[in-house]
Amino acid sequence: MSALNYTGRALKNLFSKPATTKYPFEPADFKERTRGHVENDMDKCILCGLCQMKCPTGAITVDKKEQTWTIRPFSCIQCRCCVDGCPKKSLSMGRKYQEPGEEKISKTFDLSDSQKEALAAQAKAAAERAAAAKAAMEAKKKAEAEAAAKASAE
Amino acid sequence: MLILLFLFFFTLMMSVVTAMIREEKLRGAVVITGSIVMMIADIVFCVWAFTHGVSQNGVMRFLPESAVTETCTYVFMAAEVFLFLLISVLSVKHGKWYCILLSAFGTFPVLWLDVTHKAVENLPMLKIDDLTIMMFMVVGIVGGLISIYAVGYLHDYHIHHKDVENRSQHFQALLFLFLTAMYGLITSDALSWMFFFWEITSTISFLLIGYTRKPEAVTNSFRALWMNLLGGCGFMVAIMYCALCLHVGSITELVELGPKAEGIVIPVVFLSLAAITKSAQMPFSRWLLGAMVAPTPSSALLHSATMVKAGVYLLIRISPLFEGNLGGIMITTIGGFTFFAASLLAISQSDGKKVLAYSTISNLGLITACAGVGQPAATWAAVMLLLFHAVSKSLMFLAVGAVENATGSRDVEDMHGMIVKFPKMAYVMTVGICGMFLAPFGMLVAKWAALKAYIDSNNVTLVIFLVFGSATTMFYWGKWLGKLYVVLHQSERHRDVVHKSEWRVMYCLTAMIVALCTLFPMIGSVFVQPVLSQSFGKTVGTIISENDIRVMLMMLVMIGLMPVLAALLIKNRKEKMTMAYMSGVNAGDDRHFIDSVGGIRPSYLSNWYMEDWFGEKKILNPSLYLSAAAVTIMMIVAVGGAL
Amino acid sequence: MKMSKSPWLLHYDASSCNGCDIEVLASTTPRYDVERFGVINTGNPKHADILVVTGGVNNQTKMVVKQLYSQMPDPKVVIAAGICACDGGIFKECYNVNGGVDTVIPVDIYVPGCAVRPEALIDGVVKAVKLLDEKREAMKNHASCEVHYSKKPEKEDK
Amino acid sequence: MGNRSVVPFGPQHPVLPEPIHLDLVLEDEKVVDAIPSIGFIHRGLEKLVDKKDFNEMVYVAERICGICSFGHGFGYCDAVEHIMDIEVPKRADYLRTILFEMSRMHSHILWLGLMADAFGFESLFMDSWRVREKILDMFEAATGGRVIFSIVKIGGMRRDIPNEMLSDFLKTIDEIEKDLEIIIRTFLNDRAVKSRLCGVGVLTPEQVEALGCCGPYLRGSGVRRDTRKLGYAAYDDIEFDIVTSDDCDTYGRTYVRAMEILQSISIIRQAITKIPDGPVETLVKGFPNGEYMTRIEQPRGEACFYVKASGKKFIDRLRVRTPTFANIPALTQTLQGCDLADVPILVLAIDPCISCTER
Amino acid sequence: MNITMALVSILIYLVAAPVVGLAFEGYDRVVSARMQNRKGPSFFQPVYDLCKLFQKQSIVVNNMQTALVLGFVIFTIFTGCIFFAGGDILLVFFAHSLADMFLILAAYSANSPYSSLGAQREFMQTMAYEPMTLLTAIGFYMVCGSFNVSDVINQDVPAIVRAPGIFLGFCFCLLIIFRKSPFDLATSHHAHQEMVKGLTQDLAGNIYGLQELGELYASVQMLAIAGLFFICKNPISYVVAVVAVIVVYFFVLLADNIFPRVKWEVMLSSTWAVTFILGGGNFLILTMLKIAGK
Amino acid sequence: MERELKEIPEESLLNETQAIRAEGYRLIQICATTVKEGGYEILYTFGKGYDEMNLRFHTDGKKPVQSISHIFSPAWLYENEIHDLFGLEICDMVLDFRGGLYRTNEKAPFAHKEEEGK
Ligand code: SF4
Ligand code: SF4
Ligand code: SF4
Ligand code: SF4
Ligand code: SF4
Ligand code: SF4
Ligand code: SF4
Ligand code: SF4
Repeated sequence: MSALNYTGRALKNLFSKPATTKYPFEPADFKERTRGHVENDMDKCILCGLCQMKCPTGAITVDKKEQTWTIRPFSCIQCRCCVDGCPKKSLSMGRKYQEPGEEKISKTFDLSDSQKEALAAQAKAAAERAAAAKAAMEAKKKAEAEAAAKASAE
Repeated sequence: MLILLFLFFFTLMMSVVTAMIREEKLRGAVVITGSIVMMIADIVFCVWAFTHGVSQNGVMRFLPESAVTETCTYVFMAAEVFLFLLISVLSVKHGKWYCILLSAFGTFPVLWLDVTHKAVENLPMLKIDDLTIMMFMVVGIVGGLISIYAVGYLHDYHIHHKDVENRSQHFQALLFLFLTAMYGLITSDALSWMFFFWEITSTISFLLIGYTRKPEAVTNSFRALWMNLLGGCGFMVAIMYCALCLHVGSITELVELGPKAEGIVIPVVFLSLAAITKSAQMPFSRWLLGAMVAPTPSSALLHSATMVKAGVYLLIRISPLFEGNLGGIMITTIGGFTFFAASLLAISQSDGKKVLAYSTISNLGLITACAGVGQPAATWAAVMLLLFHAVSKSLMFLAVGAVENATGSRDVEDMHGMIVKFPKMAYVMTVGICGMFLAPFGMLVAKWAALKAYIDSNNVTLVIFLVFGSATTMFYWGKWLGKLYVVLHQSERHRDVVHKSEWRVMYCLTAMIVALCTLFPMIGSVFVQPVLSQSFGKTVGTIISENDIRVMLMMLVMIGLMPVLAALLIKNRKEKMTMAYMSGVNAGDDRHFIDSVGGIRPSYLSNWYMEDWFGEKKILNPSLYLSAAAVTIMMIVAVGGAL
Repeated sequence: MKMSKSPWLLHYDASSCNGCDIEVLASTTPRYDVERFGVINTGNPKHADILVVTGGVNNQTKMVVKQLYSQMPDPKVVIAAGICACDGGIFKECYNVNGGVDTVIPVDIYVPGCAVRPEALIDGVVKAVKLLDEKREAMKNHASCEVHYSKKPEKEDK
Repeated sequence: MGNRSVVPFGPQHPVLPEPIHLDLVLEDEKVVDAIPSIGFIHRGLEKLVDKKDFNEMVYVAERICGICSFGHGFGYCDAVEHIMDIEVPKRADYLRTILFEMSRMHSHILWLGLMADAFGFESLFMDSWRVREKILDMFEAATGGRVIFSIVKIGGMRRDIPNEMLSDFLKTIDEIEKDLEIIIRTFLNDRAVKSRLCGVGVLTPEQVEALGCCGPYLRGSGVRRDTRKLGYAAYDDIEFDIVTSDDCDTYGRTYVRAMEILQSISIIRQAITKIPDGPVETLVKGFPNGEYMTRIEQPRGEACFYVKASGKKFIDRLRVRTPTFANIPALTQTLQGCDLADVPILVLAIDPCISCTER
Repeated sequence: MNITMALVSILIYLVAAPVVGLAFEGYDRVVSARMQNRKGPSFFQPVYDLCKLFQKQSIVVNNMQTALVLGFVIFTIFTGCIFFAGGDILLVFFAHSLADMFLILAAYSANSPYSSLGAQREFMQTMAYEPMTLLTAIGFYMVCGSFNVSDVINQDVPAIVRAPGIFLGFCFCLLIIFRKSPFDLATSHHAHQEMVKGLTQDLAGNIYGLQELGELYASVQMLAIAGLFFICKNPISYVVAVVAVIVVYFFVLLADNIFPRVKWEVMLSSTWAVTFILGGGNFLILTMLKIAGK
Repeated sequence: MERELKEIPEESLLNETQAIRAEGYRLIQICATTVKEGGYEILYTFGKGYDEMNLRFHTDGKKPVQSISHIFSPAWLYENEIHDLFGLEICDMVLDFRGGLYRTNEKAPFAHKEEEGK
């Protein structure tokens, strides 16, 4: 049992440098892993919509028609789920947090032109492939039909 | 002189007349007219006495012709026997034998003294000086006002208390009889006469306490009786000793002997004993609390304004004899202690009348202590305290009584929100309460003077009692005052059932308090200082400096202006009204909140009473024992030393 | 003198998970010390200039938030701290979460984060404080006043 | 005597930054009765199992409470892992233990600070929270978040903590230990502080058991029980003694918490030295089917996670019984007869976390 | 002291007291923050705070509050005027409790549980420190033979020499009067109190500003009384007094940072014990000296 | 750690609980679950040291469930919660909030199982 235990610390604090950071007068220091906000490298995104599906708060919208990727930072809980799940590693976690604001903004990103082209090319290729497959299928069907017709004729 | 006789006999007659009138309306009218006449006579007498005799010689003493004295003495003796018989009959009826013994012990020796002519004769039986005049003012005006108040009060009282037999004509009669006795008491200079009136007041108090005839009332009345009779016995011993050993028969002569005279200590301590029982000092304080069962007018008149003052009046009369002897020490210690202990006890009370009772005891303690110092300055303070207390306290009693009739409760807690529910009453009470403890009102000024006097007389204990006691006093008055000022929005107003006459009386008293506060320097220098100079045989200087008085008058004016200022402010400001804070769960207004189970509950916070610290259970008995021990020891030492 | 130099803060937890609460509290402690900007954490709506709400609201806290807001003297600013307070966060689909604070009272500044970072909160306060000054200017022209008491007291209290 | 009054204490009240509400029945300053109401921050997150699949529920579980967020995420994962018979890699177990104990430290230091604040010792509060920041820094370095970590997942950890970082932690922990010395001394030895803690809220060992208390609240009354001894995560491999106190009052509870900070420091040291290398997660296949109840020792005491699933993506029922919930009956009991000035102290004595209590 | 002198010093008081009070509060804020290892607000923070309060909307719980708080401010200032005009110290304390009563009534009038509790506790605090303040006045009287400040400052030796116990006792009470830990029971600046803000709970906006202003005047007055112990004829003593007051205030701040808040029982009994022992003891010795001196 | 689960009929709840109490167990938790096939099951967990003992019964929710708060005093909290969230009547609780413990937006939100999926 003793009294006035804290006197020494209080006096010492008085004459030593305070533990307070200089923020906001100096930039804040974030750790390497700090989960601040979600970034999308629109060069890589393929608009697959996986992130939209996985996001537990529904903060991401992927619009395939308009070819945009939208995030509502005022809904994002920085769970990093989308980042981990992105098949193209197009998403990453930025260290800086979203600035506070007077409105709950949402951020929309257009697909980068190169990616648009790539996607278009892919889509075209896919379409061609599909067309080819269709054609093949139809040819096959036709062949079958013909074969059947032949058979029935016989 | 004639006026004095008129006053005396008129009051006596009033008593007889009211006792005979059954019809309530008529009696009310008679009482009111009678009281007014009495008050006028009283004032006329005071003015007369002041402008004649007193102002020139400082004092008037009457040495009636011996035939008159003789007659009076026989009348008194007869009355005393009658009193004894009355007490005996009642005591037998209620099985309280010891009262008879005490009464007999108090009555017969004095009778014996008179019958055997051992008493000192050819005395000036009566004496009128400034102090008497002051007491006349108090007794006459406060008494008259209370008698008027009682008319309306009793009417309502019996409406609310159907179980109590209506004996209001007796009540009224006893009040007048009491006033007569009081007049006698304060004009008497002869010890035996004073004793006679003293016993009468004791008996009347006893009868009034027992007014309701309920078991509790009876018990309390007998407690008051035996304590006062015990005091009477003390008085008797003092008279005997004065007559037989000192050969003096009046207070003036006794005081003239001076504090150093041989054997003087014995009558002094016995008179003090009488005084402290009458003034309900510890250890005899309990009767006064019990006395609160009586209807309020009697509490106001007997048990705060006048009768209990008889004790301290006696002490003030003999205060020069206290200087530097054991009697003085005993009185100051008991008084100081009572002041402190009773104010502590008052903290734990929520019954308005009990708070008032404890406060009365406490303030009487202060007066007692002042008188016991035996210094002019202290006695000045005592007289001022007596005056202020009488007026403020009777106002408070009347107000509480009126509240009780209007709302059915006299509990301080039930005065919650009075400022909205019953604003007139709240203002009246505010003046009464502030008068009791706040600067710049009267009581505080007097207390201040007392403090100064204690310091100057090097009385360390008293100073300590006083500083602690005034802190506790502030607490219990303050929280009462606070309750009145709670603003309960949209509460229903109490129906104002208080009679016009009662209001008038309370307004008068309120006005008197204000007047006294304004005029106290004048009262102090014109009335009180001369008496003291004369009885102490030295000139008494100014007690409170002019500068301070000026400052206090300024404060008074400022306080007076506060309501005006407030009214102006409220008119010209447009504040946003919001709800009181209740942790965010007000139920839509600021009188209710949503409780734990989702229901709606009224919000109300009671005052603190701290039974565990200041409760009667905790400190009443210890302080009674302590003071009883102190009184006993000091009396034994004093008497033993003197013999 | 500007009002912005002395923003006093009232914190209410409308239904947060504590994460944001402790960060609000942490911003008053030595490391972040918002008292540098004059912020005092008063517990009393009547002294507060800034209401910081954490967590989304439900029917039970709705009243409380409303009431605290109404007890604050103008000018006042509301900060919704944390994603829950902004739009209900991960709990917005819960049956007992109505959504963000803006479903009940007007929110001036949204501070995102789950949990909200003290730095973000400092930024939010700095923004809020500017609004205080603006609102003060606006207030000079009109004085609002409203009275709301229940019609009739139910019987006598006590 | 008409001096009983009911005072609404909370939900908005500065000594309760969390919205618990108490109806205090007062007699002067004495509390003669107290009725709690805890519905203010009920969200209904247990019902979210209908809307989030069993993997996503981890994020919800973490946000049951921001103070021991880690524990809740872990507890939920542990229950599901039991149902699915998943063997978690050893390294993940050790990481879980380390983070768990860091949570305990930060939670207890936070509590010490709040307690200091409740009895009006502002500088002590500030000092405790200054020290706590160092732990939060470690969290941020390891997981990227200061209070919500998002690092556990069913089947292990989402990220590894590199060994260099762990050895940095050891250094920070040494610093913290040094800083804590004076704080703990003031709490446990200062006469004035003791006068506010000793003899406040006394509950005998029998009473705490009957009231179903748990955690430091239980051990502060001399009952030796600590769910960590059940040996989940890596606790089996680590030596530690259960801290108890025979004071049975708020001082005892303070003592237990203060000593548990030091104990956590020792556990973290042991775990960091013993941690094996290897993977931190295993692949999870299929959906859970079955039921299980995990009991773990959160900073505030034993928490139970009951999971019932029937082989679908969405589990049937998640029920979390949190330590505060278990301690509330004891709180109501100790409040009866205390002083108003002790109410904050007694409320804090259970270290209330209303968020998880009401979920 | 003649009339002009008195008027001049009252004027100076009226103008300077808020400034001095704010300076002390700024000193308080900075030092407290540093003791807690924080950077803390600027020295001028109290000025900002006060200005802000006066710019806020006034919201009230009832119409009486404004008037009562105004009463508090007026009488507090008046109390100071008595003191600085060289008036009676005893009267200063009496007027002070009158002023306090207004504040308490304002709290009562709100009918909110926390205001009312604060009011009760304020009573308790007043009850705790009043004996000591009265003894302080008495101490001056014993030492200087007069209750008047004007006489006290014309002493040959400062009062502290003969009344050190009373001085210490008074400093002890300053902890209560300045609402510092361990005795900040009725209200507190940092509201981590079971009382929330107690006494000042339901004062808001500029009315709260008024109340703060009143408190500033009151605290300057109390510091002046503490300084009075050091003042004598010698002009240097004024400098000594200022330094002494700063030191006293520093110890008050230190106490604020190294003690938990106690309960009212402890406050009452410890304050009364200190009053009795230090105040009463000193007074007893002074009395004995006086008797011996005769 | 030992862990035991007993399925009991609803009527024998009080008897079983009484017996468990006599053996020196404490209450750990009470948990209600909505059963898809209809009705509810209520799981009582008791502990003694590190050991655990579970009782479970099924109720259709039509008639009130007996409170065990006379036997295990802290049960009132769990039972009130079950009453408010599941809408089950529970009789003879020592402290009955009558639905005021959780004042939820919708009454008895757990009473019905929602359709699965987001
Ligand atoms: S998951 Fe990745 S690739 Fe797919 S839409 Fe989202 S960001 Fe684009
Ligand atoms: S595997 Fe990925 S890309 Fe392929 S269909 Fe599934 S979600 Fe789409
Ligand atoms: S971090 Fe989480 S909340 Fe944010 S966008 Fe990604 S998945 Fe959604
Ligand atoms: S409602 Fe209006 S009139 Fe009634 S008390 Fe309140 S302010 Fe006064
Ligand atoms: S935003 Fe995140 S941390 Fe904050 S209250 Fe909501 S869930 Fe908790
Ligand atoms: S009652 Fe109406 S007009 Fe009057 S002050 Fe209130 S809002 Fe303004
Ligand atoms: S106990 Fe902790 S989490 Fe809860 S409100 Fe207080 S600081 Fe926040
Ligand atoms: S009580 Fe529960 S939610 Fe709160 S901190 Fe502890 S484990 Fe987390």
